[in-house]
Amino acid sequence: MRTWRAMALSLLAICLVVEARAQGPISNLPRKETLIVENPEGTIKNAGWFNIWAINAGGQSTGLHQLGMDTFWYIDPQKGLDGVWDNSLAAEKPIYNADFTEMTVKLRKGIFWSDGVEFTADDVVYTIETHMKANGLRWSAPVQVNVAQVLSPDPQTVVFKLKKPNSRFHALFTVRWNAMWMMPKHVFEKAGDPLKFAFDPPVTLGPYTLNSYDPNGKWFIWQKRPDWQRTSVARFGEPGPKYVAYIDPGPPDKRVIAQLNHELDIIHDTSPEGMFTIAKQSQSSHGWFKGFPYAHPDPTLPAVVFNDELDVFKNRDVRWALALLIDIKAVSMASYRGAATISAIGVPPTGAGPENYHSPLESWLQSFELDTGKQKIRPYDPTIGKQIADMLRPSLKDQIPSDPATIAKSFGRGWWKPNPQAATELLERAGFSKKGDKWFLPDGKPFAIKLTVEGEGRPVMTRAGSMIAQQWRQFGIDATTTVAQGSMFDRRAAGDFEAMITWSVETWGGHPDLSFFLDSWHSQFVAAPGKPQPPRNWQRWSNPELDKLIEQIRQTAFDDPKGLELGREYVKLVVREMPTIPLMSYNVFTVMDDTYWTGYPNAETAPYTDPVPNWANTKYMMVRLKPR
Amino acid sequence: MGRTLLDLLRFNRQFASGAALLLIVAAYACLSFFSPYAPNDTYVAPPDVPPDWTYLMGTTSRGQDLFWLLSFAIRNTLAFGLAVAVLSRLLALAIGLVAGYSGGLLDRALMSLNDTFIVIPLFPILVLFYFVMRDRMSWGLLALMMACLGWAYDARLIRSVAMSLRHREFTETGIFSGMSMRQILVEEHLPYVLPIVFSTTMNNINWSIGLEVTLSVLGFTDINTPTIGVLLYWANQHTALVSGIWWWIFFPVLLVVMTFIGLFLLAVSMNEYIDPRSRLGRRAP
Amino acid sequence: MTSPVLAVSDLRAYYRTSAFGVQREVRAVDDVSLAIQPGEIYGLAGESSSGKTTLIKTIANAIQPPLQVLAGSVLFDFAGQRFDIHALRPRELAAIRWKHLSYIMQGSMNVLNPVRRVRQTFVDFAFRHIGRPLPEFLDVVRQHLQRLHLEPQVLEAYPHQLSGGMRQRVTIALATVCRPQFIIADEPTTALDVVVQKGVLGMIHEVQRALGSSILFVTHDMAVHANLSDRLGIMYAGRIVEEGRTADVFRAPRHPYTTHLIGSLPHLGDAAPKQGLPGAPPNLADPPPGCRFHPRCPRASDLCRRDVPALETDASGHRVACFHPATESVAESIS
Amino acid sequence: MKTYPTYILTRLGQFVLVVFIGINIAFIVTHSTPIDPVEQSIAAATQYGSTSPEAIALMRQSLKELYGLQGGLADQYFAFWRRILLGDFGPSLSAFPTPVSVLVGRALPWTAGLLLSSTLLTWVLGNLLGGLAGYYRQSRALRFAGILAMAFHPIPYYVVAFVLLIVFGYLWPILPLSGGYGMNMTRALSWGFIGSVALHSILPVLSLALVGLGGWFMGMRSLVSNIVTEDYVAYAELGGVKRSRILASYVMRNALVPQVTGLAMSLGAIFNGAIITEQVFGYPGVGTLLVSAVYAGDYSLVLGITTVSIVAVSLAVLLIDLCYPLIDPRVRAR
Repeated sequence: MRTWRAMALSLLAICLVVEARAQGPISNLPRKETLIVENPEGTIKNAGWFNIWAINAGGQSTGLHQLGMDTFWYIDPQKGLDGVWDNSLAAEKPIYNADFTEMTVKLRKGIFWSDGVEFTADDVVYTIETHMKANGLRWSAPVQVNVAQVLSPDPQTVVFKLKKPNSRFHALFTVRWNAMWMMPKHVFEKAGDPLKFAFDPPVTLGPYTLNSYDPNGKWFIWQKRPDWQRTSVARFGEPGPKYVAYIDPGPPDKRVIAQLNHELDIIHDTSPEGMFTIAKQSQSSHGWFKGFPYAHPDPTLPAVVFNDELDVFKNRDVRWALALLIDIKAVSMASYRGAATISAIGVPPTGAGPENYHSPLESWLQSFELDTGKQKIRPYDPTIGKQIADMLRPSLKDQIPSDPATIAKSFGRGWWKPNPQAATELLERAGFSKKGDKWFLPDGKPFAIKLTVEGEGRPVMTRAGSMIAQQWRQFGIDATTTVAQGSMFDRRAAGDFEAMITWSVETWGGHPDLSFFLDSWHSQFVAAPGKPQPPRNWQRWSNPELDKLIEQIRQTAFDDPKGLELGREYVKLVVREMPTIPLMSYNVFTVMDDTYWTGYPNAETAPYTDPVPNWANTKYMMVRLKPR
Repeated sequence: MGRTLLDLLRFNRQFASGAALLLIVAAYACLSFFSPYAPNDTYVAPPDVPPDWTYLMGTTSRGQDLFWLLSFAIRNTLAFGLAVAVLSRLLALAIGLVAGYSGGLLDRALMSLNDTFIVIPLFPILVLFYFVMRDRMSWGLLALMMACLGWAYDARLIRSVAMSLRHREFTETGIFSGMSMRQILVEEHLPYVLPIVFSTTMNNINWSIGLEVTLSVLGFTDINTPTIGVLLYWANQHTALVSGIWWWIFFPVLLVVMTFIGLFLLAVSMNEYIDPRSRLGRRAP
Repeated sequence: MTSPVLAVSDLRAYYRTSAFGVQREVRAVDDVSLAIQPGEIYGLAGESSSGKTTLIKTIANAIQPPLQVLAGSVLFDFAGQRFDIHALRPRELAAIRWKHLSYIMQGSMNVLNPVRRVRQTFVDFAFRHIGRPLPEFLDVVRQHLQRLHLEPQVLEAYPHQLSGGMRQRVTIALATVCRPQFIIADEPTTALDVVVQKGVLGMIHEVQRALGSSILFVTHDMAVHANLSDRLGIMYAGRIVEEGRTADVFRAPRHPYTTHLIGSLPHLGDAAPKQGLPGAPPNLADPPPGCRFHPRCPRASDLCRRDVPALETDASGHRVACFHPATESVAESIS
Repeated sequence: MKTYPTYILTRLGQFVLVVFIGINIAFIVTHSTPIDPVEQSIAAATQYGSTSPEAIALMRQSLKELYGLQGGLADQYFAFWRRILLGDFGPSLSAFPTPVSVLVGRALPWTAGLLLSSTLLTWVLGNLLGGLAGYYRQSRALRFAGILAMAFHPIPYYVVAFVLLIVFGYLWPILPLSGGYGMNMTRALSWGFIGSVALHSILPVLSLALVGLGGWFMGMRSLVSNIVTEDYVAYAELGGVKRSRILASYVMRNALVPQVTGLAMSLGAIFNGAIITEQVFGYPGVGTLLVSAVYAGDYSLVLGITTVSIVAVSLAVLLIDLCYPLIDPRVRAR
C-alpha cells in the first residue's frame, strides 16, 4: 500500500511542477505584441519552401501571401479601407487601349523590398518574362496565353501587349483571394531554375518579413519590417502587431479551446456549434456579425451543382423539380444551425451583391412564373429569410435581429417555396413516373441521385448535402450522399459525379463585375464527357443565350455600368434554367478574440475588409489592429 | 456443447455477466427493427436535448433521437465486427492449418505471404482502398477488405498449433487410415484450434471496430450507414464535446465498452473451461 | 529410540470450495498419522486420487486455497530442533526449505525452468544455504554432481538439452546438494522408461545412503516400493489403511486393498490377466459411511458399512485399519 | 536440425521476399488511386484565383511533363525500382520538387520517437502490471488497476485522446494543446528544448499508453496465471526460492517470450496508429504527411512512406527473430 501512496504523491508532485511550467507563455514572443492567427492550410508539408510561384510546393496562407507579397491592385470583398478598389503597387487603375489589346500600369514610387532594394518596373518585367519562359509556374499558363510582350518605358511604367483583346486582363493582377505576385528580380535572377528555388528566407514586398518557422510546418512567425513605411500599405498607417504567428491549431474543437484559452486570436473557421460555444463562454470573442449568425459570408455561392451532361439533368424541368423539393429552412438549420445567408439567385448575397443584384431583382423574382404544364406557379417566397429568423428567435432571443433590413443582410431574403405538387407535375412532364413510393426514370429505372459532398474538409456543406438528399429521399427519389474527401477536385473536374455540393460561382464581392467566374461558363470551354473540365463551369452547362451575354461582357470595360445590366440578365437566365440550385453564401465562422488586439473588421461598425485570415487582403486588417 | 453453455451460465459468474452484457447489447441492437425513424433521417426531433424521459439518451445536434439512432449504429457495428471476425477467422484457419500441416515449401510460401500482411501498413492501404472504391464503398466491402488484412497474426498462431498436432498419434493414425488432408484438418485438427480461434475472435472484433471508428472519424467510410464510428464522425463534425453535447459521445462509447467487456468475460471464462493446453495434453492433469 | 524426523498426527486437510453457488468439501486427507525415522525410506502407495499428493502437499506446507488444514499437526525434527511446519512464518519456512527439507517431483520434464541454465537453478535453490562465495559454491555443486556420476558440464546446459532421465538425475542432484535430512519424492520415476527408471532409483538409494537422509517416497507403483522403501504406508480414499515394514506388507498384506495392490503386480508365468477390482474409488466429496473401502471390498460386513475402522497397531508395529484383516488376528479384531 | 547460420540465411531470404511483395502491393494500390496529382495542383493553384480555361489546359500539360507522369504504368514501375535500389524515392508530387526523402526524414523522427517511447512504455508497464496482477491475484490495488486498464482498452482511441485533451488542455489547462515543441523555439540540444519536447509529448504518450496498456496487461496476466501453475514455478516455491526471484526469473521471464514477439508485431502499428494522435494533438509526424499525401494523390510520397514503413517493420521483426534465441533458449535447438 505504501508504494501506491508514494506513487500517487509523486504523480501529484509531477503535476504541480508541470502546472508551474505550463502556465508560462506558449512561445518566447512577447504575447502583447503578437497576433496569433489560424492558417487553414494546416500543417505545411514542405515548410521551408517560400517560392509561391512554384505551384503547390509550399504553403500560401502561412502569412506569405498576406504579409509578404504584393501586386498591382486589390478589390475588397467588403467595403475596403478607402473604397473597394485599392491601387496597391500600381499608382492608378489599369489603362487599356480602345480594343483591349494593350494594358498600361503606372507604378508607385518609393516601394522597397525587405532587403532594401527598390521595387521597379524591372521586377514586373522580370516576373512576366520568367513566366513566359518557364512552364509550370503558378501563373505561367495565363501569362503565356495572354501576353505577347511586356515593356517598361520607364521605371514606373509597364506596358503589356496582349495576344488578343482581353478587357479583364488586369484581373490577373487584382487580388480577390490572391493574384499574380511580383518576384524580386535581384534574388531570382541569381537563383537558377525558378521551379527549383526554395526562396528561403523570402524577400518580401509586404509590411512583414519572416522571423522564423517550424520545419514541421506547424507555425510561421512574421515580424514587422522596420522600414514598413516603404511598403504600399503604409498609406493607411502603421501595422499594429509587431509579430504575426500563423499556426495550425488543429481540428475545429481545438481551435475553440485554443481561443477560449486566449492562445489563438483569430480562428479562420470552426463549426457552427463551436461558434455558439465561444459566443456563450467568452466575453472577448466575436464574429463578423456581433450576434447571430456571426459568420462572414464569403463571396462564394454553394449550390447543388448538377452534372448537366447527364441525361437525367439535361431537362430543365427535372432541375426545377429538384429545386422545388428543397426546404431551404431545413437546409439552413442542418448546415449552419440557421446561421446561413440564403440566396435564390446565382450571385453570392455578400459584399456588394445584395445592392447590385438581390435587391433590384426582388420584384422580378416575386412575379416570376413557372409553368409546370398543369399550372402556373410563382415559386419565389420572399419571406423565407424572415421565417428563418422567426424560427430561431424563441431559442436565441435578442441575438436575432428584427429589423427587416438586417434580417435580409444576415439571413438572406427569399427562396423557392417547397412545392411537391409542382415538382410532381414537372417530373411527370419530363416523362418520370411514380410507382408506389418510388420515382422512376422515363426508361423505367429507379430515379437515384448520388449527391457528392466533400466531407470533413467542409463539414457544413456535408451537412447541407445530407439534408437535401434526405428531402429528395422523402419524396421518393433514391438519393444518398457520397463523401469525396480528397478526390473532390478530380471528380469535379472529370465530371465524375451526378450532383455535388460545391460552388461554380465566385465574385469579387465588393465589385459588381461577374467575369471572375462567368467568363469560364462560355460553351467554348465545356469539355466533352469524360474529359477534364476547366474551372469553373463544373456543371458543364452550355446555353447560347449565356454565350451571347458572356461575349458582350468581354467587350465591356470593367467599370462600365452596362456590365451590371448584363449581369442581371445572367441572373434571370439561370433562374429560368436552374443549371445549378444556388443555396447560400459560404459563411465562414471567423472568430476574433479582443483579449490582446482590437480593431478587427465587423459587419456593423467596421466593414472595412474581410476578416477571414487566409485572404491576402488581411494585410489591410493589420493597420487597423491596436493592442488592447 | 449446449449443456456446457448452460452450466457455464449457471455457475460461472464471469460467463453469466458477460452473456448478460452481450444480451443487453444485442437486444438493444434488435430494437432498431422497431425504430420509428429511418436511420438517416435528420431533424426528426429537436436538436441538442439532453437525456430525459422523452429522449432517453438525448438528441443529437442533427435532430436525431440518439436512442434509436444508436440502436442502428450498434447493430451495424456488431454485424461489421462479426463479419470481419468470421471472414478473417476462416482465412486464418485455412491458411494456418494448411501451412502447419503440410510444412515445407508450401508452409514457407504461405508464411511469407502471411508476414507480408503483417508488415504492410494497414492504414494507407485502407484509405487508398476507400479512394479506389469511391461510391461503391460500403460497409460490406470494408468488412471484406479488413478481413483480408486481418488474418495474418492469428494464422501464425494457428499454424504453430497445427505444427504440433502434425506429429501426434491421431494424425498419423488418420493418415494411415487413408483420410484426406481436408478430412484430417477439418475432423481432427479443427477441434483443437477452435478454442484459440474463439479467444482471438474477441481481439479481432476489437481491432476491426477500432479501425472502423478510426476510419470513420477521419471520414474514410460510407457515412450513409450509421455505425458507432459514423456516429462519432458526425458528433465530431458538430464539435459535440466542446459544445457540451456529451451524450452524443458518451452513449456510443458506453455501448462499445459494454460489448467488449461482455466479449472479454465470455472469452476468459470459455478459455478457462476449454483450456487448449489441457486439451493438447501438454501436461498430465 | 530416536525421535522421528517427521511426525504427522491426526492430520485432516480438505478442499473447500464454494464455487458455482454450491459448498463442496473434498476430504482428501482424513485423520492421517505417521512417523518417519531418520535414515528411513518411507514409501507411500495408493492409486491416483487416494490423497497421496494432498498429503505430501500438506506435509510440505504447499497449501493453496481451496486446500485447508483443519486439524492435526506436522512436526519436523531437524538437528534437534522441532518445527511445526504449519506454524512457521514464511521466512522461517524458507530457511529450512532445501537446507533440511527438499523435494524430488513428478514430471521431471517441467520442474526445471526452461529459460535458465542448470547452473542458475542451482544458484537459485541452494546458494543461500551453502553460504560460500559463488566460485566455491559451484565447486561444491560440481563435486556433488561427480559423486552422483554426473558430468559437471550439465551445469551449462538448458533443461531442454537434457534427456528425460538426465533431467531427473539433475533434479535429484539439485534436491540433495544441501544434504537435507528429509526428502519428499513424489512419483520421481513415473514418467521414465524402465531402464532409466532403474538407474534413477539406484541413484536415489545411493544418495540416501550416503547422506543418511529420510525419504518420503510416493508412488503408485508397488514394484518400486518393493525394491526401495523400508516401510510402506498404503493410502485409500484419504486415509492410511495399512502400514508396516515393506517386507512384511508384501509378505503378509492384511488389508484387502493392500492385498489387491500387491496381487495386481504381474508375475512371471501368469496365464490369465489380472482380475481388476470392481467399482471405482469413492468420491471424496461424499465418501461412503463406515469403511471407505467397503463398496469394493470382498469381505465387507454390516459393521464395515456402519463404523470407521481405526488404525490399530500390533506388537510388531504393523498398523492396519480393517475390521476383517486377512490374518489370524481376524477374530480378535472383531471382538 | 538446422544450424543457426542456416536459420539466419533462411530468415534473411524471407525478409527480402516479404519486403519485395509488400512494396509491390503498395505500388499497385498507390497507383490505382483515382486522385491525379496534376489535378490537385491545378485545383490548388486556381481554387481562389481567376484563371481562364485555356490557361488551365496549358498548365495541365506542363505539369504532367514536370512531374514526369508521361510514361505508362510499366515505365513508372521500373523507374520506381531503379530509384528505390539507389535509395531514392524521387520528388514529391504535392511539394514538387522537394524530394520525398527530405519530407519523410523531417517527419519520421517525431513519429518514431513518439511511438517507440509510448509503445515501449506501454509494453513495459502493461507487462509489469499484468505480471504482478497474475502473480499476486489477491492484491486489491492490482485488481483495480486491471479493471482500469480493461475499461480503457475498448474505448475508441479518438475519444480517449480527445477527452484527455479537453481535461488537460481546457478544463485544467496545464499541458500544451498542440505541436511537438514550443513555438519559436530554437531546435538545439538544450534543456529548454528537450523539456519542451517532453512536455508536449505527455498527452500523446499518455493517450497511447492508456489505450494500449489493457492489451499487454490482459495478455500478460493470463500468460502469468498459466505459468504460475507450471511445475517449475511450484517447484521453485517449494524450494524456498525468493519470491522476487520466482516472479522475475521464473514467471515473468517465461511469460515474456510470447510478449516479445507481440512487441515486434506491434511495431507495425507504429505507422498506423499515429494518424489520429497527430491530428488530435497536432503532433508532427508521418501520419499527417501520409493523409495529406493521399489527399493530394501524391503517390510518390505515399509509396515512400509505405516503403519505409514496410522495411522498418520487417527489419524490426527480423531483428527480433534473430535475437529470439537469446530470449528463448529452446529456439536454438530448432
